[in-house]
Amino acid sequence: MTRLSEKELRIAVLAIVGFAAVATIPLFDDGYYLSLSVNIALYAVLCTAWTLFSGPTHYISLATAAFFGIGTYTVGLGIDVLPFPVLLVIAAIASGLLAGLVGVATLRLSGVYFVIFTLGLAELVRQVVTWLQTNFTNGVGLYVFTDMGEKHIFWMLLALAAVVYVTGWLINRSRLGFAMRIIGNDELVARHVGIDVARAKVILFVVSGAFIGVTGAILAPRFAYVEPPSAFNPVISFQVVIMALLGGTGRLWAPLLGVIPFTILFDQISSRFPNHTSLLIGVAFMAIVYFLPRGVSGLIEDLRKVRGDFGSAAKAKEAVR
Amino acid sequence: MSSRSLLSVETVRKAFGGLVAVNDVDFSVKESELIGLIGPNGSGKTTMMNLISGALKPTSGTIRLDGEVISGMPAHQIARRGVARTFQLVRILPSLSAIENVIAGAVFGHVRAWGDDAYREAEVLLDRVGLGRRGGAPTGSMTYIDQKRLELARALASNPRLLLLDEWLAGLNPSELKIGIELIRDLREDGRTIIMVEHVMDAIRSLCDRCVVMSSGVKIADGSVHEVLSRPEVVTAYLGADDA
Amino acid sequence: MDILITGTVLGGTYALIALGLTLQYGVARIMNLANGENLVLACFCAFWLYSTASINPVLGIVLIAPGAFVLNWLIYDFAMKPLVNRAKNRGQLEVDSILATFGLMFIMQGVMLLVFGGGYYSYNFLSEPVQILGENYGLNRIVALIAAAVIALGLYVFLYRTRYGTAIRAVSVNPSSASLVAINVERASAFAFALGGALTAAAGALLSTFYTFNSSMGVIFTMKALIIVIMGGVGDVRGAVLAALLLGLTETAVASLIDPGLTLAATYTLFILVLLFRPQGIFGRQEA
Amino acid sequence: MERRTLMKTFAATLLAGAVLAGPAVAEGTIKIGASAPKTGPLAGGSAVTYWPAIQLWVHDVNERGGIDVGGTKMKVELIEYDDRTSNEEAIKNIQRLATVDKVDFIIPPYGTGINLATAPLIAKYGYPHIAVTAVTDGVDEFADRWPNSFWTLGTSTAFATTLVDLLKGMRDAGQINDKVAVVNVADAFGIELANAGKPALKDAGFDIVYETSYPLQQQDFAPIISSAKNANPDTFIAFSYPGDTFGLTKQAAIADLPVKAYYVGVATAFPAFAAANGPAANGVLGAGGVNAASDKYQDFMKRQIEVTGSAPDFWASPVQYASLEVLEQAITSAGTLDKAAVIDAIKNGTFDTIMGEWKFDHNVIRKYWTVGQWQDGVFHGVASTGVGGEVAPIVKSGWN
Repeated sequence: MTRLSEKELRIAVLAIVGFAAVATIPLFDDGYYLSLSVNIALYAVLCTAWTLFSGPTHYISLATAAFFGIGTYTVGLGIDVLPFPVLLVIAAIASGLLAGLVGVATLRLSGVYFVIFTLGLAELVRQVVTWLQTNFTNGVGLYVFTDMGEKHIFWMLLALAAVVYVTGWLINRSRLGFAMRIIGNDELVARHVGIDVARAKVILFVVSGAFIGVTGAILAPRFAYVEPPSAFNPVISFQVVIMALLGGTGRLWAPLLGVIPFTILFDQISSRFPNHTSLLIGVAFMAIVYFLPRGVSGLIEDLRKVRGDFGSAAKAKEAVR
Repeated sequence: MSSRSLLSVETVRKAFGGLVAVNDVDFSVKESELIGLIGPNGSGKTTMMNLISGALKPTSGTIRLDGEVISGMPAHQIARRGVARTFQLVRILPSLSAIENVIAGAVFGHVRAWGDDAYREAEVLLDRVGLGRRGGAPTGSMTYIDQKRLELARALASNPRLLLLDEWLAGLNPSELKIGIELIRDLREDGRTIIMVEHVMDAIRSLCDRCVVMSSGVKIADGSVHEVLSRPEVVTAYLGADDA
Repeated sequence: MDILITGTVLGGTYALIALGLTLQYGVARIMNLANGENLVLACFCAFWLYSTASINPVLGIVLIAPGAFVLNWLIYDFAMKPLVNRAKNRGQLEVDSILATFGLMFIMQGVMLLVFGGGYYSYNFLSEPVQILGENYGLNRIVALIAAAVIALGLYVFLYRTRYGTAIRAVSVNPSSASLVAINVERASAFAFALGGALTAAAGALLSTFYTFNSSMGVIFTMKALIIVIMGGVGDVRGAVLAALLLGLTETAVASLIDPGLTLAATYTLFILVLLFRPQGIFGRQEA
Repeated sequence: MERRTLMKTFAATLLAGAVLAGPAVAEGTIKIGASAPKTGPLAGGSAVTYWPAIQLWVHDVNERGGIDVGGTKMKVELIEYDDRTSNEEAIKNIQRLATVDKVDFIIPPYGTGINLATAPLIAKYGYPHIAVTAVTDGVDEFADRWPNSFWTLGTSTAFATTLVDLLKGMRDAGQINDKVAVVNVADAFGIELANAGKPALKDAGFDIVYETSYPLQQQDFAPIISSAKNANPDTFIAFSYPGDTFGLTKQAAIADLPVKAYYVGVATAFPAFAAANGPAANGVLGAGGVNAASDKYQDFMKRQIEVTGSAPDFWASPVQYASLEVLEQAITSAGTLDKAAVIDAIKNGTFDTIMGEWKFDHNVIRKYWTVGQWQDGVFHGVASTGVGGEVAPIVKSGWN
């Protein structure tokens, strides 16, 4: 269980090659395709970080915007005072801390309540930030002017994605990951084999929240102007949930399968039919829900299973002979 | 018997709203003892098990494990102190393989093994419960007895100081029952402390040193199996419940 | 005193927003994210009836609510039923319904954008003051409060005093047991979903008399409704009404006594407190 | 297996994208891109102010046969994208316009935040950035930072101080007393205005008897109006956003708020405001204003209704149109589609627009309307930073 298997090595090598290949995108295009890639990388990180927690626990968290906004605000407040990397660390700590508090308070709630609670959380944080700024500082907007361009943001997101994947992989191999698999199967059993279920969930929620916070921080220079409605935009929370669910939450790589095709699909719709975007996105969406009930990764697994069934049937035949 | 008591249950009560499921029950279990917890349906046996394992918290009263108060602790803490259990309706972890199911019991509990150690230990246990070389099997397609075996292996994986078996023999056919009884006898010979809730009287008779009888939440008898089962109040409790 | 009345009036409005969803979510088990769009659509219809045919919005409900009933029945039949049949458990249905109604939300928004554009709409109906204890209140709001009371009472009587209502409540508690006692669960769910839609539409017609609305603002109503429904306990009419009133009073009190900038914060704080101390909702029973 | 499928999916999607995205290029046209909200929170505003003005301008130009570029008339082709009121979308749209559609010019987005978020990109590609719907005190700083950017609608401070000057005039004329209630929406524009307005009011000797802020998307204003009423001011000022502008005014009418001057912020200048409030709108002051009686504005209004079916507002709509007139005239005077040359032409030229003669002073229009008032169904400009043609304000007399 602790050694790298040959398969894992192969995947690792492929992943490194893949990352290296993707990292060259800014060398080929510095325009639209780069921006599209930034958006894809952004949602890839957010969805994967989200799935770290929500995949094994089946809790649907709508707090993404809260953590994201805290990250963005950390940079907005500190960009003139502290170096950017330090701000990234602070963003991770701040959003992780919030996730910890929320987790301790609410992870004993069952599914639906948690959903609404986290939605409320994002709004609450936005309100409080706005109120504090209105009453104790001048103005709500913060300017973030840096020399960072799209490609720097892309590379940072890519690096963060690598960290998220490695973290996810390490968690999966650790006791914590094993505990989460047991919790996902049966919480009662989990408790009775000695797993501190609440603690495990909180840890994962903190890790997930911290990553989302860092993502927000990385994006701040892209915003240039940070204000609560854009930093704590609830649409971010919804889009993350939806893309992750469309990809599938069973595997670490599954959300990516939601993010890539759907970012491109939605982009195509919105550029081809600017006046019918909502309508068509809605239709596309419903179609996906009905025809891809288990997400893209579910589809892939189904296909694989069909193949596998044939394979094992053949083997069985051989055995009979 | 001279050995000290491992578990002591002191005037423990559990009420669900107005319904008192366990009513000020006292008993104790000594090291290496195998006791039967019996009684008609609805008499509070499973509730008692849940109170010991921490699935439920007692309304009042104290439960001690080796002198330490465990009542009120969350289940995982109790598990870490060496209490393992099986469930009345077998609960395996369907998306995990058989051996992973066993390892699950070894990683977080009383013993905290990980990696190759846990794996080797789990293989030994699978072998012991009669599932040798089936570690990679998917658990969903296992037969009922195999699932029960697996659950027992998981409980044993933490090398528990106290093992709770909640109707572990229920639902087995006669030949499976024989195997099951042998398995428990085997454990007892290892010196493991066990409380078993059971309806199968043959098993109680042949396995238990002692048994505690509950009826309507109250302990009505506590003593050696033979003596207790011939007491009139026990007979009435049983006949009354079973025949009516 | 002023705060009490204003808060109650506001609470009545919130109750209107939330009652439909409590049925849809509580009974039909569809967490309808398009609830707010449904409401805004009704606003537009009321506006359209009023401005083209000068049909009084309160009377307009007679047209709008049945229309919404049919529309929502169709939505349930065509869009939701396949999901209900496919779902193996409640969690699965929850995820699927969130996704599907999210799509539905976009579709409804898109249709409204095409028909009505993105601009703000507002019209004047009964926006004359009435005096209660020396303070002025909008007549249209008072009408909405009364309507909320009537609708809530009617719904309560229906659910608790009629056979079919009891059947619907049975479905909301446990669909599989309900089907054991010969309740047509599918039909009851469709009915509840459609009725919920009709109530939401009625609310929309009333709200349009005093709110300014546009095609994109449904989500504001959805959020409020979700909060109220969860606070009140899913599927519980009394709870929803109480939660709505509580919310209305809290917001008004905070706005008047502390700072209007903190009303939303107050809403969510209240919501969090209710969740932490009564996670099953105000009237909800503890699950065994 | 999964790798192959993934690659296939990816390749297929890319291919589909490439096939679909093949642009139809017409010879001799000027491609102009626009990205702004068609959905999301700001869609309500852009549907009134942004899109119809652009639509009308494109119609007008093409009806004239196109823009004169060095002697040849070139028609305009408009490419529009919805940014869904999101910075991510807006940035991507601008990138797409610049690098995929390769448009000749870009009409900057709607809203202060998104204008600033996209400014670095627009600058990077060298397009002129004539911002309209962005009112902020940072205009000079931004003009320095992005020399290609031009700012037309004014600064928050000016909006607040001219309002105070106007009220001072009314007080000195004995029309109102010293007591003022000030509320604001807790968002960028509202806060900037309040921060500039409150000290100015104090300096002018006004007494702020009630002040508060409220959150974005607030729907209920009864507590605010009744608190304001209890403080008994002669003047009520709300630095508000569209939704609240409507909500506050309706509530004020119901509560019969007895003030002699009543000011609300953004959207007061929308035609829907008069429609929604009927006679109660009369005498309401608001952000914006225009030389409403002028032939140019009247003509603009008439044609926009004819062409697009939607009435313009009395503030930024004509400015939006004027900004496009500037672009058109700058292209013609540069005689080329070269962006740098056009930027130069904008910097130094004098333009004849429906807003009057425009000349940029260090990339900023310094004379603009700041306060308007509904008088008999028309929203007249009553204060400006020196545009000329202001109408005298009237005292608000009741809500009927």
